Amino acid sequence: MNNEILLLFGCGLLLMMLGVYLLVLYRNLIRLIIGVEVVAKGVTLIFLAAGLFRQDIAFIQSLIVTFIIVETVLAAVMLALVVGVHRIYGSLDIRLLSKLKG
Amino acid sequence: MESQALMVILVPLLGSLLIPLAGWAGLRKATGPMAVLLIGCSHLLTWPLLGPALAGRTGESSIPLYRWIEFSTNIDALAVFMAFTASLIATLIAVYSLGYIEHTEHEPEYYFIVTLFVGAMMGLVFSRNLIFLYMFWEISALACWRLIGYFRDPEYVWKADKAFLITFGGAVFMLLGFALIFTQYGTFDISELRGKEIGTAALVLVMAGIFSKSATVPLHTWLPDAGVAPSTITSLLHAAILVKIGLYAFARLFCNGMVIAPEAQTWLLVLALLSAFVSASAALHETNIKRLLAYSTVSQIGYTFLGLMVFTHFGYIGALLYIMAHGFAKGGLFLCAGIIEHGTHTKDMTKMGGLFRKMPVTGVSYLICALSIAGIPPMAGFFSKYFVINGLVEGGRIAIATLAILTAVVTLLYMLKSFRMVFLGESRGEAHGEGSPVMVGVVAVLAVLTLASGFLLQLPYDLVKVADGQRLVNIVSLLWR
Amino acid sequence: MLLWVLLGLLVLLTVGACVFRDLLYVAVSLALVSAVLAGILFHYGANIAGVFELSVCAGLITVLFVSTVGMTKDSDQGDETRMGRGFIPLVLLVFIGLDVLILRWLGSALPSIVPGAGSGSFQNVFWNLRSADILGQVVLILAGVFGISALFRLKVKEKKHE
Amino acid sequence: MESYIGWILLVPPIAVLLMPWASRLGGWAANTLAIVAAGLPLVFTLRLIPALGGGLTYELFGAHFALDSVSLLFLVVVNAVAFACMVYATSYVAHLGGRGKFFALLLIMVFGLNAMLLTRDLFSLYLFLEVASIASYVLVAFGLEQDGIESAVKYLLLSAVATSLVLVGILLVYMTAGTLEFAALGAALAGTGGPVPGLLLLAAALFIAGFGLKAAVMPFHAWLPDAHPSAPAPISAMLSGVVIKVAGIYALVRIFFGILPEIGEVRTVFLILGTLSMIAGAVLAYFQSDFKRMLAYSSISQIGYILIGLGLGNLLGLVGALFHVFNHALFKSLLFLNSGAVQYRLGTRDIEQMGGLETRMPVTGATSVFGTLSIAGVPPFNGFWSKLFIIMGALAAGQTAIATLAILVSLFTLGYFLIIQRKVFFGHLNEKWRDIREAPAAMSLAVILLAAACLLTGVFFHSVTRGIVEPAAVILMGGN
Repeated sequence: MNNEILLLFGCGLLLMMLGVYLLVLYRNLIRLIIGVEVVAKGVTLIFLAAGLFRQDIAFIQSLIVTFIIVETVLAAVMLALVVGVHRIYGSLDIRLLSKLKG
Repeated sequence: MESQALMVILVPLLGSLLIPLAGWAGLRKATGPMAVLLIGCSHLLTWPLLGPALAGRTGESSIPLYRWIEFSTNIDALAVFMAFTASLIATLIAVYSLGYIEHTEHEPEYYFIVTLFVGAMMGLVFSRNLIFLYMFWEISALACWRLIGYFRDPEYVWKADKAFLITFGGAVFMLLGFALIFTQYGTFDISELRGKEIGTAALVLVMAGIFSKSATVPLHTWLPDAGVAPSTITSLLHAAILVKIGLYAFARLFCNGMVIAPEAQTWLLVLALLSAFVSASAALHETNIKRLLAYSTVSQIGYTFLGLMVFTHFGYIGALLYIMAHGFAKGGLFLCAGIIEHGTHTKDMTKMGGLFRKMPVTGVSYLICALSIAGIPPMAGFFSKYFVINGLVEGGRIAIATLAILTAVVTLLYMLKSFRMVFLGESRGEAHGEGSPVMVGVVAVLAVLTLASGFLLQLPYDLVKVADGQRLVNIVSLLWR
Repeated sequence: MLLWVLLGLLVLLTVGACVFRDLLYVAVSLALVSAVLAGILFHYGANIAGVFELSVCAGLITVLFVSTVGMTKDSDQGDETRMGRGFIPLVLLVFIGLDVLILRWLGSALPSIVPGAGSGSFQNVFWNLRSADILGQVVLILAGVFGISALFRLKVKEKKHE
Repeated sequence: MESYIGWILLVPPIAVLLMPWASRLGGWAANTLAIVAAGLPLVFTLRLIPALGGGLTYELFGAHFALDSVSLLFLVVVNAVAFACMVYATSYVAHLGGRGKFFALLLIMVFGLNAMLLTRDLFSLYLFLEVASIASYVLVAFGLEQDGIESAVKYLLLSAVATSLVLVGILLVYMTAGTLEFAALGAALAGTGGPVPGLLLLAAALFIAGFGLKAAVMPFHAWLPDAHPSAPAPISAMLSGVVIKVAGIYALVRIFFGILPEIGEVRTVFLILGTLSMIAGAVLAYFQSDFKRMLAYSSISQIGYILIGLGLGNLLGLVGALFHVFNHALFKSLLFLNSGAVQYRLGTRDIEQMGGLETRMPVTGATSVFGTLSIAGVPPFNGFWSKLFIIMGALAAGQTAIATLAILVSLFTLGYFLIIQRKVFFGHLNEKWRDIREAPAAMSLAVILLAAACLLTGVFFHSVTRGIVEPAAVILMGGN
């Protein structure tokens, strides 16, 4: 059982790293948002691992549900912002966004 | 006695807040008289303190606020002497302002800050807690920032910022010094610090604050630059309040409080002498009348410091008398400069000359004040200078005393030079007659005070003598006796 | 065994979301990641969380993504990456290595499983123990609604305020 | 009395629900509703001060909330600044459009911050942080202008990563202790004695990174100088004055002084990060020519002071830090609102183009002097006292170098704020702005309120420190 938890935890961490890497790698705003989503998937896995470790699935389920709602609202707001950027620039390339360079 | 002193502080400090309100309420004209009234009240309130002070009575009061911060006052002969002199000169200057500042743009602001300034000075004089000493110190700095930049020219504002930054910078280091003193002795109360020896680091930090405020070489550069302010303000800065704060703080902290190590004392004396001499030489080469007077102030401040730093009876008495004599005389000189500037629209002495015929009262007043600064009997300046040099000899500092006399000679030179360039010789520029009666009257009063304080020296001398008696005759001065 | 398959699939699909050129494919593979995640949640008996993951993340968010991609289709994609996709396998290997290191440390740091008191049924936890979260969720959704409507409102004409 | 806690929480969301209806009635209705909804929590908070005692608890729909001195201090800050910003916004929002939506989002933000302060559960803390953050992302972009949206995206992306780190930290704490409630956590984690478990050290690192980013501490500060200036002025004021404190400092304080057992290294980290932020923020601010950007960098510098105070580990440092939280909220929001008034009238933020504005905008000019002197730590304004306590705390802790640096930075702070004064307000009027008028009445009222608060907390600092700051600091010391 402990190994399974470690595996879930590790997989979650891996997803988080990949998500952050996506944020660093890409210049397209939608892809950056995908990166944030991937990070969120990783965090969900870690949630599950923590719940299993404490053997309290009911409790952790409740947290996961809340987290999913947060994630959704965040994604919606992010996408609305992306549409705003697109309205102004006609492009999603962050190189045009002077503040996001680097 | 305590509540009296509190009133002296609070009347100008809180009263000043009414002035901008009056300005907004459309009573622009009333702001000047209001300021005169408030400052005058503050001065009158110091009169009843004179009696008890002469009798050698002291008073203390304290309102604890938070932990070691308390609003505590200390009323003794030194404090009363300073408050009396400063508020007297400030009142005269405020009256003069009525004629001088009339047609400028930000009149209510001017009177507000001047009154606040006087309030800060009174607060500083009576404070017994180092934190409140620092607080009033900074209020005076910010007042001086707004006043130096009063005419709003970009260059003036830059000079105001410079003055603020230098004095604020010195003061925050002084605050750090106070904090170090606190970590050593666990108190901010000046009277509890009496006789305690101050560490080197703390001494350097505190002296940085004092020297920056009192414009001592090498932290003096802001003072000549501050000449861009209205003449009333330069007069206020030089004669009544600002540069005197450093002197007062030194007298309060070290002559009446903490003990300085003998080696440090030698360094301080050398610095003060250097300041007196270098700036006297600088004044000799100056042709801008206000800058000349400013360098002269730096020089006289150095002189006063000499008297304080030698820690002898004559030195201390001389220094306090010097504060008063210099206040009257330099106040008069700057106000004369104000009248001259009004009349000739220039500060450049090479463009003046022959003004004596057009401005006889101003000319005579200028001469009296200049001679007092130069130390010519029977003006008050002579006696104070004599006492300081006597004090130096008393402390065994013969070499420094000799150089101080040399400085006095240089002072006489540049003072006479300035008088000759402005008032004698041929007229070189257009010039109207005297200034307005109020302005000339104030100048004349200051000249009379300069003369009177020489003839009637006994009166201030008695008070100063009491102050010297209350001073802690500390280890250094014992060493040198 | 099933867990290994599911986790492997999860990582594979995530890497897919990293490498696909077409944004639609990316959105779809993200949806599949969510679906697999939901499967894992089901596997451990977290049914309700699984349903949410499946419906909201795999469903709603994907719809949002696809519609955004559609709305911004005309934008030029240009050169998207900073250093090329070729590095991704390498980076993946590095990450896995790092991960293994962390896990080994974690394995030693983690005490063995402590049987928790258990909080009873999901309904009990969600509605009774964590009712503060429900308040939070309600306001959060309000924030989302007002936020999106604010971002999509018509911009007022520039005025001078002098 | 306890029911006030419930009202503080519920009034803003109820107003949010009513807002669409009110804004259909007209601008005046929306304004009134917004001001009432922001004012009531302030009134309730102030009423709670004398009744607080050892702390209050309240159950709202079965959810537990609690109030202690620490929460109360921050509640006062949040609601006071929010009220001033709301008053200001009633006239500022006119040129942005979407009045009702703006008020609704601002109220949601206030709700999120208040709930963060009142909740006693780590995960709820995160959730309410997210609520406040989502509202703030949208509000930063509310002008729908290029730099606003850009900064919002940057802010959002970095924040999302930060909150993910925080979440992992929370889960690690949960794995160790098996609970998320503060009281139970404190009991579960405190009794261990021996060395701190590795999991908790990792969690501590994640919290510092995550909340440090929210507080814009130096290595994690990149988003702040973009997001704060680009936002509409009342939002800049809220973000710089309040949000970075509650979302960053309050969370750090709660976690490291209340829940996690004593981890000595954290103090050192606070001191290092604090000193770094204090110096670098001030140096960077010096070279800005954008009014609001300068203020934003100065926020980083002031957050550094707060962190130093927290890291010193003596009561004096904590009093200084918490008092500085209070003071910085007042004067920084004041300065941001001033810059907003200038931008509102002039349409530019470039200080090189301004000059002599105090003659045309006397209220803005005068209040900005108050703000400048407060932030530089010139007595008798409030900033002086908190900096004094921090410096005295540093000396008491033997950190003479840090005390000296703090003094130097305050000199530097005065330096760059004098630049603002010189180029914007003091000096001769730039002819270009001959016909500029003072900002509208509501905006002037808000800045006058804040400026008066700055002066009064400076003059009566002892009442504030004794009344609400020191009790909070004592709780934090006891929580160690």
